[in-house]
Amino acid sequence: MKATVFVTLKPSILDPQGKTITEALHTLGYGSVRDVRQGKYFELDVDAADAEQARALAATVADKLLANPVIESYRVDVEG
Amino acid sequence: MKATVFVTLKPSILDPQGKTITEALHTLGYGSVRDVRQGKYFELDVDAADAEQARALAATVADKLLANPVIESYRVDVEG
Amino acid sequence: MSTFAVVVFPGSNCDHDAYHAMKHVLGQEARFVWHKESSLDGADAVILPGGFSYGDYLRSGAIARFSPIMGEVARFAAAGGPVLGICNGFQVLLEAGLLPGGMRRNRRLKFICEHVHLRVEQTDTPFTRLAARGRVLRIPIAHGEGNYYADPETVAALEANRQIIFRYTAPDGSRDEAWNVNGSTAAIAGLCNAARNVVGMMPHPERACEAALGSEDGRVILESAVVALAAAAAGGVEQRAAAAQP
Amino acid sequence: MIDQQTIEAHGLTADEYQRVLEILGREPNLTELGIFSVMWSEHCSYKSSRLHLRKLPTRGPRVLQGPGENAGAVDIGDGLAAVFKIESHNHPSFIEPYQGAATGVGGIIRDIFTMGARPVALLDSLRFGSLDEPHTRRIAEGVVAGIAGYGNSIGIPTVGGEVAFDESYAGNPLVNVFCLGIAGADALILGRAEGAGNAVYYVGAKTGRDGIHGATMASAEFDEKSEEKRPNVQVGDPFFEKLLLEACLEVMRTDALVGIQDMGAAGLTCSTCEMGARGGSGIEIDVRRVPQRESGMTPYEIMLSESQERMLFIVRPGREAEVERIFEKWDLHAVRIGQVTGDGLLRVRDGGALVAEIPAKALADEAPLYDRPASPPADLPRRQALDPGALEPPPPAEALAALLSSPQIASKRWVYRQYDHMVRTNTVVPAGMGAGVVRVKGTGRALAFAVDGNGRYCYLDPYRGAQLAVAEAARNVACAGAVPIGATNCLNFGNPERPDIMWQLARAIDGIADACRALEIPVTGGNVSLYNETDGEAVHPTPVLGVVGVIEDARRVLGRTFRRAGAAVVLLGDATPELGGSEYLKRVHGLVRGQPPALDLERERALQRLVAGAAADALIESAHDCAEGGLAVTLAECCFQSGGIGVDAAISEPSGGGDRGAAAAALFGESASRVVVSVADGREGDLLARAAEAGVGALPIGRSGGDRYRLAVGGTTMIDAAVAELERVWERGLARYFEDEAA
Ligand SMILES: Nc1ncnc2c1ncn2[C@@H]1O[C@H](COP(=O)(O)OP(=O)(O)O)[C@@H](O)[C@H]1O
Ligand SMILES: [Mg+2]
Repeated sequence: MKATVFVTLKPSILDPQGKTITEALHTLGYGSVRDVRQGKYFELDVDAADAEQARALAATVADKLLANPVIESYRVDVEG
Repeated sequence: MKATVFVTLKPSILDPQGKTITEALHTLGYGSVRDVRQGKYFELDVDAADAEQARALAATVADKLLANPVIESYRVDVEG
Repeated sequence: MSTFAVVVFPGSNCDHDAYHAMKHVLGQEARFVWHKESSLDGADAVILPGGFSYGDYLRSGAIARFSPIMGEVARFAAAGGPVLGICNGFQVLLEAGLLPGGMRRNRRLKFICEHVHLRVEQTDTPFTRLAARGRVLRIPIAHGEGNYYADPETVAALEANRQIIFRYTAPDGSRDEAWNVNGSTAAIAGLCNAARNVVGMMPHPERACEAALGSEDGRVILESAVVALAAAAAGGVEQRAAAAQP
Repeated sequence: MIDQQTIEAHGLTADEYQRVLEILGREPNLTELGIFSVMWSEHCSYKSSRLHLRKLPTRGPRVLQGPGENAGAVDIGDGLAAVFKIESHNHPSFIEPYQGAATGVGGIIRDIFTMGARPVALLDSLRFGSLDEPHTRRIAEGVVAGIAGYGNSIGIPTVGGEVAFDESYAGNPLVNVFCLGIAGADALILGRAEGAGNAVYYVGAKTGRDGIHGATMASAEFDEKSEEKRPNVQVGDPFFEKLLLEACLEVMRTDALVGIQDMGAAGLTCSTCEMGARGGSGIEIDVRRVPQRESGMTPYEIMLSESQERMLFIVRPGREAEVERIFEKWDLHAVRIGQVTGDGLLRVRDGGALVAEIPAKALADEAPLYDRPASPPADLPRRQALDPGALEPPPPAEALAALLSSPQIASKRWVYRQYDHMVRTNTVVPAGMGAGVVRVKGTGRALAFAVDGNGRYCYLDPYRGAQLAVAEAARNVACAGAVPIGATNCLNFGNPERPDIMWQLARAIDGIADACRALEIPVTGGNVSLYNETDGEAVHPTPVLGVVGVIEDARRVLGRTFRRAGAAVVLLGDATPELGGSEYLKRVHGLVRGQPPALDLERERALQRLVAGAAADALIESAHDCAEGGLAVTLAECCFQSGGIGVDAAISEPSGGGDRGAAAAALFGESASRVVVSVADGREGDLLARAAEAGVGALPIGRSGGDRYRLAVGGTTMIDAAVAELERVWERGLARYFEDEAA
């Protein structure tokens, strides 16, 4: 089963990556892109009986390893 | 309007980050996570008349900057 | 004496090192060229130095390729002028499409700074003509994203055209995956374009030009360029492209 | 209105609040209260340590700038100054190891270039809990990656450092970073606001709500509630700081600046008020003009934000356009946010409204000062009691293997391999081979520097432990061939409101003061980090000393490893049989007990001069100080990374007679003031003569060569092992916690 974990910096935290990309896009003439924030995501291929179990596993793994709750928040999506 | 660009290494390319995370999870006892692939995503806040325009802009920007077509592929999502 | 243009992106940090090696160690003319400029001002060779051109949070070299100077670098390269991309400079050349392939993060994800062993695979480029084929050079690397990737067809083409210039090897020059420090495809540490005048490499020859720094093996790379340019100058400026041919 | 609860929430005591009322002659508003609270936090005001810090010797013929500015500076000849300082980022690194450590690097680098110096090297001093704990491994990985991430990107080499492990740091790691820069001796720039009417500029990253109350957080111990304070962690942007660095150095070359100050802890508050106070002037700013990253920020938030990568500077009249142009070149926008005034007030406006008005000097200089009660910990006698005769020592070869595989002693390659230690092409001693040494291009000189500290020694005796830290840092520098000329320090302690902790702090400062005076090394600055505790458990008292030395002829630089086979090996200095506080006791017997090694500062000084002089005259080819693990480990380290050169050495019967405890002390005891050198061909006689003249013990103990490590005591071979085998154990000792063999 596939679960996806999306991790982003919390809204109030500085995102240097997004900031640099935004500035680069403005320099390149894409002023209509007002702002960019960058995140990461993880596609997990998990052994799970059902979607609920897959979701729970993904959330545990996100808490443990994939996200740092101090500066990041995450969201889990389960497909199928 | 918000458009999201998802970028991953092409499936045929070994993903060192995903591999390292998979190994770490196995060490931590999460053997039921069979495989992990890591990608990044970009939330763009764009000035666009409609979803189509937003999508087109996001795709252009992805082609130009956000993804490297030699090793990565991308997908665009427009919300609202 | 030849003039080497060292391109300075805002986050370049080996620009001074390249300048120092060319000017103070090899006694050549060296000049910084700010990335916002649009002329190389008659330089004979171009060095894209190491560093983190734009912070490289997105991908190394991804933003730098749009700098105004890069159009000029591409024109210079197309005209056969020698261009050397070192570390981040190599990444910029890949992103700019002046060399094939792309970079991933190091196999173990960690940044690695240490001396490695490189085998010289080809000598008919302006940056290797003084080196003996098969010679093993001890030169430092310092990167987090140096895991070179090219698809199998590209690698086959690189092999066929003899474009793989340096490989990571054991100290005795033998190929061994354990010595492929960052996991690069085919242990590629450096390569050239089809015309052979544009060379990109992850290791830092400018850090290995003085005994006081622990190795002088990098000199042969930079001295090759000096000799290639001198030969070209002797043969007439128009034949600069011929500098690549031994 | 300001109620009791609000005052407490700001960490101000009733007495302190009373003083606020006196200074203002009225009640503060919330913004003013916030300003007082951060300025008077332990972190910014040094209220518990200031009284004691005055004892440090800060003057010397080479001192160009002592404590009080952003960093200290010493004259290194050729019209140049070495500008250096050390800073802690302990609390943030526990909460978010990567970013906490990264922003710590960013902060200390700003301190250095603010002085007009180009930063040329970093060192790190790290303390973690036991690596057997997965959580500690994660912290260590994050911290090292964070230092690498910031330092590598900005392009300043991390050329050395130290790392140690002890359970006392499990809930409170220490992350201290030292930075050194080079400036023209007459071009140092100071952080002061002068000249009424001069423009006050803000440049750098936009202000967000980061780290609000970060400074007060760094001044309160951890408990479960700290979880809630977490969003205060900041994210560093090394690329942006690189722009700031280059732009500032370019502006400073123009002499258009009156003063400059970085916004570190307590952000805009601290920088405005300190610049005003130092310059004896007033300063007025409008927070509305401060570039903001988030919407709806209040003046309180703007004044207290600790967003990274920001600077405040004062421009000479008429030079504004020139300065703005240079920043534009680097894609930075300098914004005028106020002006210098003549009335001595820090005045903050929000557009038209006046939101704070405080006498700058009183705020900065009249912060509370505490002479806190101090008394030794009740269990000190128990800690210091040790009966070595009662120990059952294992075979020496086994003990050596245990020590070499201890992460404390093992190779630190796993750490420094992640640091770009070569960028700028000045690093003339490879990482991991001793002190950090960088050459100074354009001169024949090199600078050597080291950071050292031993929390275990200080736990057993803070006075002597601190002295030993000074001695070891200076000795490491001398072993590179340098003459020590200046020091900085970072004092990492627990809660100073506890008398036993306060006693440790006071004793440690006394120790540093006495040692620096005796060794003639002035202290030019430093940092104090208190409240390093978790749930009432303090870390070992850990003063970390950074010492800087000059090598007149860079070609005479020494590393610690043997350079050839057949060199005479000489042990300089004298050993007393002692095991107190040693890594051997901890590792082999699980004990942290006894008295730390005795230290005679006069002998230490003579030894250091002898080593530096012998290096300068090329009498010796390598030098390595005997520290953790004693002579046995030191000799092994002389063989490691040498390409497999072995050693055959013998020392005489230890004075304690034949008992096995005495043999262990001879092999693994950590007697201070000892250095193992390998001697240049044919110069042994010269070296011994010089040592005799200097009154330093010098004992020829053997020769380098072969591929085995042999060490005999009193005619009995204690250890005979293949160097390659020992080196493998030593190489894996730390790395094994993080990566499998294949990596
Ligand atoms: N955290 C670190 N960062 C960088 N280099 C380190 C670190 N820890 C240790 N090293 C390097 O490893 C070597 C050995 O360190 P250490 O055992 O503390 O040396 P010494 O006993 O000479 O003080 C030194 O060259 C030191 O600079
Ligand atoms: Mg040490």
